[in-house]
Amino acid sequence: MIEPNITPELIADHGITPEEFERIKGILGREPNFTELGIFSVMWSEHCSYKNSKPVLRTFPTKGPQILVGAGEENAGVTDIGDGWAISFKIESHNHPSAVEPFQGAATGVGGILRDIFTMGARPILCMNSLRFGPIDGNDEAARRNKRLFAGVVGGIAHYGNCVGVPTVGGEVYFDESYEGNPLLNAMCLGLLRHEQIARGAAKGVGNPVFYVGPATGRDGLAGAAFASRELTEESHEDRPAVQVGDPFMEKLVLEAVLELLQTDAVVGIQDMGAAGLTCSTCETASRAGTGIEIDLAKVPQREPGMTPYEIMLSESQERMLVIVQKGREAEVQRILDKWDLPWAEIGFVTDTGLMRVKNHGQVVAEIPAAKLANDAPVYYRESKEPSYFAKTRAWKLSDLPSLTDPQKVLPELLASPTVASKNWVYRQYDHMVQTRTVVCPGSDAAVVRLKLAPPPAKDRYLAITTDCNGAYCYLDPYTGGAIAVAEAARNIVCSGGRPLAVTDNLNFGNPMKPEIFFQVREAARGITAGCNTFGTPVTGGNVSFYNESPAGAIDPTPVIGMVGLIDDIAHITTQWFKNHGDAIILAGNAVDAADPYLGLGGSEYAKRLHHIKAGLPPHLDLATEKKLQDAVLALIRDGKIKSAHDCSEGGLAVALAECCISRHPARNTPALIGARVDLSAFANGTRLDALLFGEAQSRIVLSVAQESADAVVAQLQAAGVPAAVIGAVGGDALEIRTGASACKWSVNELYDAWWYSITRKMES
Amino acid sequence: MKFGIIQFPGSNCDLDKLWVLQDVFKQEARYLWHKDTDIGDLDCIVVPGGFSYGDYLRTGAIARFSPVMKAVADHAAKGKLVIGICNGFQILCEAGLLPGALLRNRSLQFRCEHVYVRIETQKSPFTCAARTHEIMRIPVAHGEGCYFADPSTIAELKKNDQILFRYVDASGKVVDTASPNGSIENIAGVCNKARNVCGMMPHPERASEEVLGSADGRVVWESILNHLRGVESVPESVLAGGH
Amino acid sequence: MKAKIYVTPKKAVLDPQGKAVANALHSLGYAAVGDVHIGKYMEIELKTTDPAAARKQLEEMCHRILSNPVIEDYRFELES
Amino acid sequence: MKAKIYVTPKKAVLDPQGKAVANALHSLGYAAVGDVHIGKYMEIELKTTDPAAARKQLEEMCHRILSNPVIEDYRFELES
Ligand SMILES: Nc1ncnc2c1ncn2[C@@H]1O[C@H](COP(=O)(O)OP(=O)(O)O)[C@@H](O)[C@H]1O
Ligand SMILES: [Mg+2]
Repeated sequence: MIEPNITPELIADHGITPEEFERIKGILGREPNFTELGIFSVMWSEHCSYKNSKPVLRTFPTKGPQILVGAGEENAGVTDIGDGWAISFKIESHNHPSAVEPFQGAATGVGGILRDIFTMGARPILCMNSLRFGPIDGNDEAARRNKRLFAGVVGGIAHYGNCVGVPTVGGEVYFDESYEGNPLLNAMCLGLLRHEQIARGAAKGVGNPVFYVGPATGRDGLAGAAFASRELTEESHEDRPAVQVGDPFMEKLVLEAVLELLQTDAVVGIQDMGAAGLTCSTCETASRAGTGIEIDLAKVPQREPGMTPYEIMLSESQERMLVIVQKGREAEVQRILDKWDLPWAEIGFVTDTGLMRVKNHGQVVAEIPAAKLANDAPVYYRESKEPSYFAKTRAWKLSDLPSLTDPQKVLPELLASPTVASKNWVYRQYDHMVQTRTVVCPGSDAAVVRLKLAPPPAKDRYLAITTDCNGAYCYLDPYTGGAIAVAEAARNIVCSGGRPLAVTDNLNFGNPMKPEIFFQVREAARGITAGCNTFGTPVTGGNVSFYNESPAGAIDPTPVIGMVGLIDDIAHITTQWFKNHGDAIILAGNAVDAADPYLGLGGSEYAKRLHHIKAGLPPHLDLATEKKLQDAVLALIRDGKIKSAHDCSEGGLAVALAECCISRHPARNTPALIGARVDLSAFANGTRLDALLFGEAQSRIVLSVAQESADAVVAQLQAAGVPAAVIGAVGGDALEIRTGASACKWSVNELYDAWWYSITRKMES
Repeated sequence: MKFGIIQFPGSNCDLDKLWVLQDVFKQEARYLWHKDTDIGDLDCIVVPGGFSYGDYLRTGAIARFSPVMKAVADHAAKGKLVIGICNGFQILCEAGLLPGALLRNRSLQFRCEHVYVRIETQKSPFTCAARTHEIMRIPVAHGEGCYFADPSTIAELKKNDQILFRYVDASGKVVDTASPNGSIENIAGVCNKARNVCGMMPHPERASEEVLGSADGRVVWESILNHLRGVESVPESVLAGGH
Repeated sequence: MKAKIYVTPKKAVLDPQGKAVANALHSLGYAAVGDVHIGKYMEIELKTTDPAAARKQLEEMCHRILSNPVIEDYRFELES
Repeated sequence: MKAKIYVTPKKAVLDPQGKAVANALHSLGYAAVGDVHIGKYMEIELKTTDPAAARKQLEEMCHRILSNPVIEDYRFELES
């Protein structure tokens, strides 16, 4: 086999800078060969090394009494939920593969995050996903392409998750021009385990055999990590070998076998072969244990003849695991793998050399200090500079926005905006009930699952889970946008009856080498940190996805927050829809935020959708105010006073009220619609009508309570320092909103039709 | 009563079945491995949902050749109970233990949602505890649930009262839009001629506890238990307040 | 030897996929497209040199597992 | 005219379905079975009489929607 010479061009092709190459030579004490160059290039890619984001990630709060395994220690963090039980959860992107091949890209994204969780020893009990696409309105070339991507991604998530048998219980989807050509797929998974079941990805015990488990290695997905660390260009569609095909059936077998293996103590360490495949799993396990590892590639099952060491080490074929077995216990491990009909091979052993030594038919083809490879990638403090577009977006004044005269048409239009509209076209394709844990199915503020720790009728435990991020807010002000993502997630948890516990994050940005992009990264992270500190939710892990740019430019900064909350009692579980005729409707929080120069309209769905304006500043957020609101509402829920709670987000108060009326959906084609009469006249004086109805002021929750407890609830909120007022009553078959002299009335049927079928109509036209 | 729940590679509703039978209904229930040939003495075999063998080729096509399926056929031949749910229904059809086949949903999409399902007859071990035309609100979750059989088989099913479940609207009417998959005559579940083997696409185990939003599916398990206990048919008055 | 197997939906069976593809082609402007039918195509390597035996086996495989006679027809070709 | 289109997984791409079917056939005792590949077979009616134009259209349809060129190959035959 003839390997190419190491030329400056080859080095550059591998995304390695001349300084990095010097550093590699320093580590090896010589020039790397071709295989070693490939190994360094994937391990030192942004995707694996976080070289451009580490300094930022270090600023996140990651500690807390609930943290059992912290961020970055292992494949995923582990968080205590009491009584010896724990959860492990994480979010991960698969943006570039999804741009090139949406179905398989999304499917393998789900596969990868599932493996991160079950290698921790946890049984995956739910998935979520956060998606971004270009607009799907109309039928021009671009819209058709966006629809194809959207349909493909959703189909791929469904295909994989449904087959493995993990329910997809929620998520979010936004549509915006900035994601045109660079859609986002962030998949989150959460697993359940006992404290004593936490598994480690460490190659401990010199002499212990190293097993390869799963299907044979092919040329698919060659160097996907490097692919994820580049901008998408016109030529990206030629990056085809980087696309992998997933086999969820195999994943299910691997999952069951791994959990069964971990029940024995015959396994000392385990890691999935995700990004950078065999390379990453071998050097990281050795590095964590402070050992070395030696493997022979001739023993690695291969799908195609003639694969080179370079290809085998860099392949990202799916559904493979590396398992380090206690010496002498091989037979036990083999019995379990055979039971599940899984292919496996013993490919090497743990050494005390600190080296990752790779042989091929006995001949050494790569030899690199494992810890240096895994941990000594350069770390860059990138330059940051305030984006020049701020000058333009901030020059825009609220007075430039024409005033609203006829809200009657606007509300249905906003409800039909794909970002606001019901996502049933998406979630009905996902099995969201398998495992019979889902207590609140998709369609409310957060998903709620029971953990089935105790057989009925004994007391069980419940989790609330949500993902949130508004990219337009982050574009206009990354700090506030980042903080709002956390605040909104926490608000969704609280509205569902939970107390926020911990978060995972997925930082989706453009090219961090550009100072204006890095500014966004740094500021958004600062906002996330502020938010997490406020709500006491440490970051347990996450993922960074840079280079999300298409020829038209970078995506809006999109730091997605996945948050988990604990619900202490079944009675606290709360949903967003109105329940009974006659109940009082209470707005907790200010109708209009006087501290906001844009009155909640900057970056709002209203400004974007109806006026095609993405300018100004995002809604103002005061974290202390937000915390007060959430604490007060949670206390009321715990007191059993609240019948429904819904946070105000995209589309503002009018959309939130409409959703309370139309979002309860007991069965196919059978919504349970309920009207409401609302009077906002008290707030209408001297304020803009558009801000009152559609402004996206933060720190607001729409509650409904029994009429007789309305006064007490308002008093309790006010006593806690939260502005509150009764704004109407539930009932009838129309939503009526009075604002001073004028009033609007919409039949709930009309609103429901606009909201529920909007995405279906667009996808089927 | 003794229940056996089959585990094929790719089954994923097996745990849910064990939970509902063992923890909710307090019955003796255990797993049967797909490679088992001796399944011992059981009152009822449950073929669970999931994606046996990845649903590759056709749903149920590969699973039906598993060693355990011979034992299932023997069990059924003795007149003992077998119930296949979702993928289990597909497997029983492929195995020839039930008539017909399940095609891709007419929408070409997987569908997970609650639907209304009417119990068409009480004359089966799987529906004997139901009230006349009882309607269940119950989840479905499948990509291939469109029931198909040729016209003479359908006529035969009707003649023998073998159609156990149909998709209906909230008022109990059989209408096209009530069906999540485009099944012929809105069929959601059938039994064999001997009435001891049942297949259904909806998931009664996902609607057997109030906390999951519906306990309407309990009637299926209660029917099986009544039948096994020899309580053939319960007077309507007793059931009126039930489930 | 190599067998090529074609499994197609029976006439009486709905073919929503065929319909969907036909619609998609029309909306992309392919007006000449008429009916579309979609089935499966399989290639199987057979390590045997006896065509008669191979045919017999294939017939059996198609009937038992590769197709479902309730909803599908099949045919195959054998190449050496 | 009628077109017959064959869409098959690319060689370098994983074909889990083919693999699962091959395993199933082995365990049913068909020991002679080697590799199995599973793809799609489509029949499309074309209301045209010009084979050259039909071919050009088919080529385009296959590339744009009938196959996924990232992971699949296609070929077609035209019959009149
Ligand atoms: N990609 C998705 N997958 C599954 N469920 C989704 C997805 N997108 C939205 N949903 C569900 O639809 C409901 C509404 O979502 P969203 O409009 O984002 O709510 P909110 O504004 O309250 O965060 C939620 O229950 C959510 O989980
Ligand atoms: Mg919300």
